Amino acid sequence: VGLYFPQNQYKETVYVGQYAGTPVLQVHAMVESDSQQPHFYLWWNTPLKPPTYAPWFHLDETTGILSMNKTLDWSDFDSRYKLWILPLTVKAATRPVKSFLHGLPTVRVSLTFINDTVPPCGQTRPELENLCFPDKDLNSHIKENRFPGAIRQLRQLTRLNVCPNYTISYSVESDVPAPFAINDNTTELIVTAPLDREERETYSPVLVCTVQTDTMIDKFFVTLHINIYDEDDNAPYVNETDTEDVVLEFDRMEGSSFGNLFVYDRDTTPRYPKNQSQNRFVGYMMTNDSWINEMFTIEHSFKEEKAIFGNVRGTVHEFWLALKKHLSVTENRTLQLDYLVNDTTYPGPEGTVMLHYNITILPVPIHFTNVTYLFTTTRRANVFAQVGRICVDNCLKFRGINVIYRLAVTDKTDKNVSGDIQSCFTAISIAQSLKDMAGVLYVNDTEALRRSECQDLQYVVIAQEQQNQLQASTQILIVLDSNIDKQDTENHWFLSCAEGRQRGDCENIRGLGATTGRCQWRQGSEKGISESYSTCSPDLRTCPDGFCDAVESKDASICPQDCTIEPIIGGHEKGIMSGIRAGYGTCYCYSEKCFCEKDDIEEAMCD
Amino acid sequence: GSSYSGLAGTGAHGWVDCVRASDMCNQNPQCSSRYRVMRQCLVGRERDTMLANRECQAALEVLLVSPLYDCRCKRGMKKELQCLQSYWSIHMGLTEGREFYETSPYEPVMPVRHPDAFRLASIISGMHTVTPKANTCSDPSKTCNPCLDAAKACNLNNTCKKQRSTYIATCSKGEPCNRKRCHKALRQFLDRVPTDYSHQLLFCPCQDLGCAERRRQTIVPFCSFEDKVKPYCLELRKNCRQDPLCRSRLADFHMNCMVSQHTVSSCPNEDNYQACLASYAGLIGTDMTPNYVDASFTNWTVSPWCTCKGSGNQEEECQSFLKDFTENMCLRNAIQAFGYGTDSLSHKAESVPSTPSMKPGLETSISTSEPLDNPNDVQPEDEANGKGNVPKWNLSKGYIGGDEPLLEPSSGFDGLTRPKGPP
Amino acid sequence: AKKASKPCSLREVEVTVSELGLGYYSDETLLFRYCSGNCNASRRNYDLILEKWMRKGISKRERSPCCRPKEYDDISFLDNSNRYQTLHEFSALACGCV
Amino acid sequence: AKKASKPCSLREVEVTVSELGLGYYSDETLLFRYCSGNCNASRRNYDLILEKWMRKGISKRERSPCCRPKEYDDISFLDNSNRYQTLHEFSALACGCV
Repeated sequence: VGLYFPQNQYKETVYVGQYAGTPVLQVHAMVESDSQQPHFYLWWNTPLKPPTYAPWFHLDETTGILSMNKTLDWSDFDSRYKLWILPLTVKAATRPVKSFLHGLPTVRVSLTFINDTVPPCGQTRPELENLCFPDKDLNSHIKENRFPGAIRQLRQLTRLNVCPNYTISYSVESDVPAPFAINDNTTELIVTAPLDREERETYSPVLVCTVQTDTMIDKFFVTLHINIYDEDDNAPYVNETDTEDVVLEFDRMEGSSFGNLFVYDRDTTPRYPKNQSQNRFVGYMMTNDSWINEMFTIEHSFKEEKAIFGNVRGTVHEFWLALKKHLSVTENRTLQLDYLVNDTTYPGPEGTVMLHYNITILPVPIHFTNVTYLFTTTRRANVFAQVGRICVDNCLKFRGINVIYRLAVTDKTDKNVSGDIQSCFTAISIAQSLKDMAGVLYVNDTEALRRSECQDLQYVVIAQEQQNQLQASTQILIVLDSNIDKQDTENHWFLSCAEGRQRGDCENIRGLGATTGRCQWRQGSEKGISESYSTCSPDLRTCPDGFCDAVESKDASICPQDCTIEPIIGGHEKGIMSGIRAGYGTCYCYSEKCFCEKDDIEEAMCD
Repeated sequence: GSSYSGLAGTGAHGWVDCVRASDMCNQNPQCSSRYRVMRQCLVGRERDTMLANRECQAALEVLLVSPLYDCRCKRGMKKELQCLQSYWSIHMGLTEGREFYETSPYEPVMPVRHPDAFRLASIISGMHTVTPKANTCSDPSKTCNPCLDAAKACNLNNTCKKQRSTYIATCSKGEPCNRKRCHKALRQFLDRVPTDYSHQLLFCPCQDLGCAERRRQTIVPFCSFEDKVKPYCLELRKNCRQDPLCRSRLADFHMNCMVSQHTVSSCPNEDNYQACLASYAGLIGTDMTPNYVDASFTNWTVSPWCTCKGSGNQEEECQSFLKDFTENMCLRNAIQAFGYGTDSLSHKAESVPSTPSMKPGLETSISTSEPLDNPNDVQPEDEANGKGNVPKWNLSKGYIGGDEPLLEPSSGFDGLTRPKGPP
Repeated sequence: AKKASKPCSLREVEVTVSELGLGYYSDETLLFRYCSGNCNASRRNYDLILEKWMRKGISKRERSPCCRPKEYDDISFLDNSNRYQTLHEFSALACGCV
Repeated sequence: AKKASKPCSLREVEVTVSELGLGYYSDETLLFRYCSGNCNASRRNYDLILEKWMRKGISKRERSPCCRPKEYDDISFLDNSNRYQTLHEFSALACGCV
């Protein structure tokens, strides 16, 4: 049904004593063509048994004038109430309709019945202004490209015969060219020509009302707000380019997206309701290659923009390529993918645009740069001390590529080497980094580390890619510097550095994970709860750093500052996943139970 | 038809609560069968065409004369949610579902005789909260922060402190936080803590940035209010209306805070600010949770978390929905009156021209012909006569029956004008 | 003779969060409740034995029941940087001699 | 630096009944168990607040958790006058920081 109401609601006030036949208000409906004629009906919730006050009103089927069929008198009111509001519903059709009005365009009419007599005409300016522009809703809307016609009655019909000796006339002014005029006979506001929303979305014509009697003449002004409703009358177009070159290399993860292309449309696209009918875009991958259809999809979103469309709302559609499945590291090919975008509600022929994606997929070799990796550590390092990180080429860029590392003893050392030497290799172990695809080397057996016969240790690191089982290996050399004093060789019992509450205690503790064999003290200086709180750590490079890494997570006592998930006592801020992000004064822990407090030695505690 | 004279156990004002009403309907064979039919009519997508069919119409007519039609619910009552579900199960059938305003399922509030009686509660003797009038804090040496005083008052009261700590802890736990649990804790706080405390925290009057930011933070907005993407307001309203609690609180807010041309302060029910504030607070903890949009203290604005961008042709309706929060004269005056005292209000007269039909001094009280969402369909006249000496047709109450002169709030109809657009 | 202290009981005082000395800065005022007082009436044979015990290594505090909270309370507040914080088990809800 | 005392735990010692100092004379020997050690790891925010509390009237013993029995034991014996006696809650069965 092309017909629509140019207003969302109508309001009017009716007084006691206004006799049957008084016009109350006039509704308007905009049609599609000259041949169409609106038919207006009052609608009742239970049409088979309309309410008792239904006969009170008469709605002229063709003019849309609602009038009273009954004189409102005092007895209709309960004396305790001054006014009440009775909303009605009006529907409209383009041909006579007897029943089943469901689904027809609807507008709400709200009548305020006032338990009082009609106020006199009034002489003061405010009263005259009200005569001109009664308290009505000043918003109207017109669909673009539509047939012109009357959109609103300006006069207050209930006052027509209350002020017979007043001559009221209207005119309309606009600072921009606006196709509005007044029908002087019917005092209706007319839109005189079809409108183009893409040219202008709102009009604010100024209504000028002239009130004249034989003794005086006065003018009043009010601004109307007319919104122009949109229709899908613009085809989609591409501004910059319709082609995107995409290179897929280190990111092979399902869901990853690449390459954005933009399609423009001068029409608006309502976000709601979702399956909105206006300006709906759908797209088709122009290929029946099963592999491509299995691997790739094109995703789409749109947003409203104004500036780029000459300060009139329009839509920018964004399209990007996305991986539907994990892409193997061995995949190596180039392909072109065309994508047809169709503006489904655009009537014209050019409602489509073709986008082109030139896709290059490079293989990802699992490979170590052929060099011997050298790591040094002190023999005093305690168990879980981190020695270093090892990584296949480009491992830090990998997304969706899973590589596992393990240590093996080199072939050369296998055969002609005594059992003692063989046992040296338990000194070092490797763990899988949680943040990226690197391996973390750490001290696993301090007894072996400290034995004099265990000199520089040579290992083979084997990296294995999980999906295709691709492997790479390389040689690493762990150089053990500094000899060891006797006292350190016996005692293999380690505390948690985090238990240290002051520098003195801390630097004496042989803590788990201590790279130098002793814990390291970090002195904070800030007042209040701060990220640089004072604390005792096995290795200030990795603990605390806000991240419970692969080695730290092997034992809660290595770095509870990063790894504890227990409640923390005292002023603190929790880490995102675990640990202490910020603490007050000194933070120390008994196993995973951590405390942060100001150790005010100088602040005597009197009792 | 059978009548339901045995309306025993009605609320103080003659309202039957909808839980009782549906029990009574279920005990009546005719009513319960029609009730079942009506629920079938409302299920499924072709709701409109279903409502047009003969059987649904017949069901509707029976239900219109049952207690279910005229029942109400009470904020904080036992089985409140069940009551609201019963209410909507029938009222959803009476509207085409696209009403801009809906009738509130909550019992209408009695008008406060003297709007000036809207006083601040001094919470604890000896503890000076904000003096009602010119808002000078009690201790001149300290910077004046009424919101901090409100937090103190709460912390010194066991119930308030416990409930406040519970919702804060719930809302600030986890990354991302659990918004559903946070909303529940907020609703629990607002239900269990006296409004003396909760409204102080929500509507404390600020004169500096620190205070205004503390006021904005009251509901832990990063969890209860903000979200990565701002939803579209009319979609937010639709989602809200699919949840009986949110739908009821939104209808209640519209009803008690709807700007009325016919009262001095622009609030309905003769300037009942308390009702407006209570129904605004009632939205907190639902999908339609409103909050201060920033920490400005002079020209503050409240709004739900949504946008009208991407409206297409619904820009007008969307803006109109949003303005019921961001440019609501009644709500602004109610919040202003709570904090700064009533003489700081911008009276309706200056801002909105009074309608010609209003004689000065005319004591205006609004009664609408609700509770029909679509009042065109009122009970048949003969039913009314059967109830003793009820006036022939009590238009002012908008429906037949009922004998007590209740001042009902303006209905949830579009009937009342909204604040005029910019001149 | 030293003035006999009152029996172990719950005491309360109004303080700001900052005054708690935990490092949180907030002007919010709250009720801090603590346990204090003597526990003479709760001693057992065990305590009588320990009171006379000459052996080293047992601190005075372990020789008699101490007045301690039996239940703790939490509180959440807005700090001066407008961030919400929660303090677990910061105040006593009930006291007892243990 | 002061040697950190061991955490709160159950300790035991062999004594005669007479040595308990409760006035019973019996040469029977028994195991007396008691609780001793530090409770640093069991402190709560409450304790951190009290530790810094400048206010008078709170004894040091109440400022941090104390190492005390969580369960007690009884014993019966024949005293030197050949009469049987029972001692209730004279010894600890389990310890905890409270």
